[in-house]
Amino acid sequence: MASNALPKDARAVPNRPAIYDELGVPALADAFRKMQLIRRFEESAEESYMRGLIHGTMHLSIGQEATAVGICSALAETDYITSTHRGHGHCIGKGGDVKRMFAEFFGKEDGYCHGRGGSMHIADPTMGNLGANGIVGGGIPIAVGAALASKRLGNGRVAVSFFGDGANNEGAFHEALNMASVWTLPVVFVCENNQYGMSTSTERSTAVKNVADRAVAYDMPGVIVDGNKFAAVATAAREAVARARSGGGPTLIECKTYRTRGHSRSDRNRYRTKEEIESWIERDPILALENDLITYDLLSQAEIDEIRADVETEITEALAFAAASPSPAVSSLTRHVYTTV
Amino acid sequence: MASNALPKDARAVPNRPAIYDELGVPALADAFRKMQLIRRFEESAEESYMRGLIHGTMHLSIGQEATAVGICSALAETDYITSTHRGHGHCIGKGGDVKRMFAEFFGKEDGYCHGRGGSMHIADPTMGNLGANGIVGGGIPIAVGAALASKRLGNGRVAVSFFGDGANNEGAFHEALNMASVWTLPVVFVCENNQYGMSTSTERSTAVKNVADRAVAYDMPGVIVDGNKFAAVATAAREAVARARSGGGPTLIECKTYRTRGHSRSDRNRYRTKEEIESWIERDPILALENDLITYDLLSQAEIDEIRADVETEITEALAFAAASPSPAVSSLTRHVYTTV
Amino acid sequence: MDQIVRELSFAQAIQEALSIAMERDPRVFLMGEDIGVYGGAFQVTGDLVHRFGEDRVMDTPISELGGAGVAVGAALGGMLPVYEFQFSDFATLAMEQIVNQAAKLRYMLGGSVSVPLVMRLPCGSGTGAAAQHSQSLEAWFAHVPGLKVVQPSSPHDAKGLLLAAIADPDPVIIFEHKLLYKTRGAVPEGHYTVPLDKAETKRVGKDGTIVATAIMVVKALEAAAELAKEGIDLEVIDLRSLRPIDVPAIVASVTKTHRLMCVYEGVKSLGIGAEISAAIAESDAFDFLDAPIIRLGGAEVPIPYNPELEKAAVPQVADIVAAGRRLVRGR
Amino acid sequence: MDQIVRELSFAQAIQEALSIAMERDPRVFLMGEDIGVYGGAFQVTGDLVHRFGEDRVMDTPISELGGAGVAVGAALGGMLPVYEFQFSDFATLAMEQIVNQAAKLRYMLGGSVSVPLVMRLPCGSGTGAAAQHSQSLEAWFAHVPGLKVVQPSSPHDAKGLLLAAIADPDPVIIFEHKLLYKTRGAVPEGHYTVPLDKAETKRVGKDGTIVATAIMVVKALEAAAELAKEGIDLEVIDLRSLRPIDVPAIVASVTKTHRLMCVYEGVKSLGIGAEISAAIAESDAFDFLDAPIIRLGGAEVPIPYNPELEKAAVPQVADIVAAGRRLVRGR
Ligand SMILES: Cc1ncc(C[n+]2csc(CCOP(=O)(O)OP(=O)(O)O)c2C)c(N)n1
Ligand SMILES: Cc1ncc(C[n+]2csc(CCOP(=O)(O)OP(=O)(O)O)c2C)c(N)n1
Ligand SMILES: [Mg+2]
Ligand SMILES: [Mg+2]
Repeated sequence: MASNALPKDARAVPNRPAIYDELGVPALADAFRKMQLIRRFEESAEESYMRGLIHGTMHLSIGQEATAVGICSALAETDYITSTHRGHGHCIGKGGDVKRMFAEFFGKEDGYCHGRGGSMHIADPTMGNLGANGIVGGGIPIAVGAALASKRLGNGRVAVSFFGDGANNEGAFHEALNMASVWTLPVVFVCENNQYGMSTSTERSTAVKNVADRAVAYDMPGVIVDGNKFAAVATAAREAVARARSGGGPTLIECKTYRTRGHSRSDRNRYRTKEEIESWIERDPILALENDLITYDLLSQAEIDEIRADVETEITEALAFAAASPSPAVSSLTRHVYTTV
Repeated sequence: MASNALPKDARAVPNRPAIYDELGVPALADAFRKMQLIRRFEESAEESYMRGLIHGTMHLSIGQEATAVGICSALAETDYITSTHRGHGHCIGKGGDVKRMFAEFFGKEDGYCHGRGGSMHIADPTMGNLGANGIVGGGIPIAVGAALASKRLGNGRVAVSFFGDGANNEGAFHEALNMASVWTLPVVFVCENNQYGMSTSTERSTAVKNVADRAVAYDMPGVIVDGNKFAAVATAAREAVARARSGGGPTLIECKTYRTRGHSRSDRNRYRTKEEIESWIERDPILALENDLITYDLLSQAEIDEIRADVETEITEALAFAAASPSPAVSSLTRHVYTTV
Repeated sequence: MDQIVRELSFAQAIQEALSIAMERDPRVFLMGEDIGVYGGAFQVTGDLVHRFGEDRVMDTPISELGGAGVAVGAALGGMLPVYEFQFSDFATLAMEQIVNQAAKLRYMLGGSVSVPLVMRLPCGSGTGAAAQHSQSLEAWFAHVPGLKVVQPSSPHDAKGLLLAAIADPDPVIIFEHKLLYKTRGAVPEGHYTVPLDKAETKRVGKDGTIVATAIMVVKALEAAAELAKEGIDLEVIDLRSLRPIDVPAIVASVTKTHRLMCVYEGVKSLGIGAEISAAIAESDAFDFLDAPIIRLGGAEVPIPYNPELEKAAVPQVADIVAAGRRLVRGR
Repeated sequence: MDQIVRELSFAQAIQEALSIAMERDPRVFLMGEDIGVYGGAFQVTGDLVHRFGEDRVMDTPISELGGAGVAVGAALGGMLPVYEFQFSDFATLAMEQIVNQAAKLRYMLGGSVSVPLVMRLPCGSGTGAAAQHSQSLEAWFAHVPGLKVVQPSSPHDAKGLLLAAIADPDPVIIFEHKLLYKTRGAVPEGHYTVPLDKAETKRVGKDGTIVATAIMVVKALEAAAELAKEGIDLEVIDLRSLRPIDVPAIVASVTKTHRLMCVYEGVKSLGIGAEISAAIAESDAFDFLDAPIIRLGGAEVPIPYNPELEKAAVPQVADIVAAGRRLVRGR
């Protein structure tokens, strides 16, 4: 997309984070595009919800885009992720198609889950995304299992488990991290610490200051990064994925971030101050990356604007696709319960 | 029992562990008696089992007596414990009556559970023993709950949760320790690390070398003691119980010990060497305490022998009591399912 | 009783019960995820934390197994916990503590303890939350000796059953259908209880009996009203108690009407209607049966997200009407 | 098939199935607590670890929830895990992964994945291990769409059902009654499968039908033999598959015998017999029924430790004999 003549990453710019050079401009442009796509996907989904086109609930990750995309920037298409109830970013980060995502939100047959799953079960196994999950912590042992399969099959795949700060108090977290460590499995645990599990702050729920402080209990590295900085997340992800892939075992990465929207559609936001929310809106991860890309002479403002415009087109087309997609036939209610009937 | 003229603990003896002086001779004699009683109770139960008087299975704690009694030496009668499948020692340590224990093993109406529970559910709520438990890790959150009740009711009671090394990989362990710490509850977590969960060594099951290394993940002190040394266990227990009682919150104590018998009646002992077992038999906690009591001039050999003889009598009488106790009427099958019927 | 009767929503009725119980007895306290300042996922606890403080309206970490175990221990330690699962689906994480501990401790310990614990479980489909947030698992609990299991269908019963549960010395599991939270009905003020083991006849009829639970009671009454226009006069019984089941009440009705239909939202196979049907098929009422016992239960499928599929997955009024015709007229 | 038939114990038959499956397909592996050098709590895996190594006979930490989740993930990742719970009681810790994940993933994801997972759960009472080690919770699993649930009663079926389960693309839950492990029977050599959805008639009779599961099949056959001496000729059907239930087979039998009794060890209320009874009471066989459907299930009590109480808590041969008389002769 945005590469010409002398590759931009070949031109020296003072203080440019090494990860930008390692990834190169096409990958960076792609990362920026994905972050913008996540943002616009979620804003559009919110709007569709408000207009009554989507039922149920949804959990927006607005403000957390750098985490999803930064982590996925270190993954190959064949690598696995398990995601959470707040999983739109992970799906797009892992290469998901917003057409099929919107179609799923609209409960349509062309949706990723043929309308059976909705926002909380968006998945794209063809891209290694084993699915969002309605159960807090539910995906963590599943990622460990996928990593075990990779190790046994010797296919070199790494599994990443995304989960929230709230999930770190589930027994599943404990059991899964212990097994991953004991068996030296190729898995990376990524805690998106947005500081609240629904309304409950980490101070009120979690005995330690940082979730990463718990890594010692599993004899694995615990890394803390600024989750709103793409470069920081991508750097930590690269290292952890390389470690996992080379047989070094698991890593726990904690990304400090924030969701600027409520927990779900029903959040009355009684547990956070306006000031706190605003201070985080100022740290918008997309603007921060945009700023970096320009400052470090990796993309021009025009290229950035072009990406933004492309994203708008993609969203518009995807919404139209979803609206036009047929609903599943009621007679197909029990299809997909079993593989064979 | 064994106290005369100038109290023995008032006479200075070089290098005598401070805990001996703090506890005093009567308490030490009682501790020795309880350890011996546990040993003889279990040996006799084993014998009765072999003679077909007891059905089901049982888990002997022979070799671990110093842990049970050392911990309980720091507790008041009103304090709580939750125990495990290997709970005979805890029950006796907390003041249980071997008559009712044997009766329970024999499935009799005078048993602690009126024959409903057996070895794995021995309990004595009147002495604060909330019960052995057939579920590994099952008692840990229950102890936290009892501690929460103590705190709310302001009754000053401390709760101790006994559990094994294997249990430390259960999610319940993680969730319970986290909550106890977040809520600063008066609870002491006691891991009896006998180095195996059934056949699985801690090296093969647990990502860290010491279970106590996990205390940092819950921001609580983690203490490692020689679980075969009564003095070491009692010292750690005193400190942790004092901390809990004074509002300082939970402590995790890891007692390194060993069961010299198999896991249960069906263990073919394929996972440990004879040498390993023998090296631990040499570290017998009862003989070690006996040795200390004599060395430090706390009890005489004659007094020790008298305690041993008393224990024999108690065992003999208890066995007779249990044998004579009636079986529950089959017509009472559903009694005790509900409090009110 | 000459109490003033107002209309409250089902959720408000529960909140009122909680507040009355906490006022009456300092040992009563609430535990759950986001029940404090958030007010609960379904706003059942609402502002209670401001009235009773964080020690009595305790937000827990997201630790369902440990939380349930803490509640069991607190009950043993002399408190009267009321534990809210955010969705009944998450009780799948806590079955160990509920079933192995809470339900069995008294028995295993030969009666030397009681476990006075109440658990509230929002259940059911209809909110577009898909398969992991819409289950109706009450049959599992009703299969477990040591538990008492109830499921109110009205604000009146929601309050009265909860107050009875809190007063009961044994563990009581209460399933609250999410779609009922906003339904309104007359609720007496002050403290009152509804027995934990009694069904209630909601409509008297002579041509057949519908036994229904929770929101299906509402739907069954609608269906019965419609069928009445066709001259089919059905009796509607609100089961209310799933363990124990009030078999005598159902037997009495079937002995009169000679026909039985069970309507429930849980998966049909081994759902609560299986037990009702079997209990009648082995009872004295068997000889009075003039037609096969009809069960309308949830489809054999996880709850789907798409709203039309979601509706198709559980019995609707039209389904009950059609089944009512079959029950009384055959085919 | 002209296979050589030898006698094996139920446990040996399972072990043989595991070993055949592992030899045939490198993706098959075993997970569980103490299934390696210990050989499994009931010596089912025995020496397999020595033949297949620790990577394929994996001892897990004591982490049932996480372990089940790892098995689910391994299945998604292309392996074919066979997960052993040491006792079915401990599956209470893993219901989340079994029911919310394994059973529903395929549906929630619109058919884009399969979860080829087998779980083996030793169940039942009779070993003096009391309430937390003796449950028969199979009805819970049979209530869950997305799972297949089987329960063999003979070494032959234990092997054939397990091999069918491993070959099946969906999650299959196998309940193995502990008292059956040492029972012996003819077991063909080599690979064969028994269908996961078919009941089997174990005894042909004309006066009534007993549908039984697991060890109750053995007891029902004993009882039928005894009743035959009194001139009561009962048909005995081994249910084998608890989800789905082979209703046509039962309907066919009841249409012939006009009488039905269900015998199962799980707690009577909402146990598997509730579903069998209800399925027949709503089927065409209803019109053929000449007597109430009898259910003999477990007493409404946690399993007690005392051996006499323990026996009284579940149906015994004498109970079946007495019920058989009632079924055919009334009172
Ligand atoms: C096992 C379970 N418990 C509770 C919930 C309800 N719930 C959904 S999201 C959530 C908060 C999760 O917090 P966190 O893990 O920090 O993720 P975040 O929402 O902040 O992204 C809760 C309590 C659930 N879905 N699953
Ligand atoms: C939840 C659960 N899983 C498995 C078991 C079977 N089991 C009983 S004791 C035991 C080993 C426990 O090891 P540890 O905690 O170290 O205690 P120890 O037996 O060494 O005293 C196992 C696996 C159980 N009872 N409960
Ligand atoms: Mg969070
Ligand atoms: Mg151990």
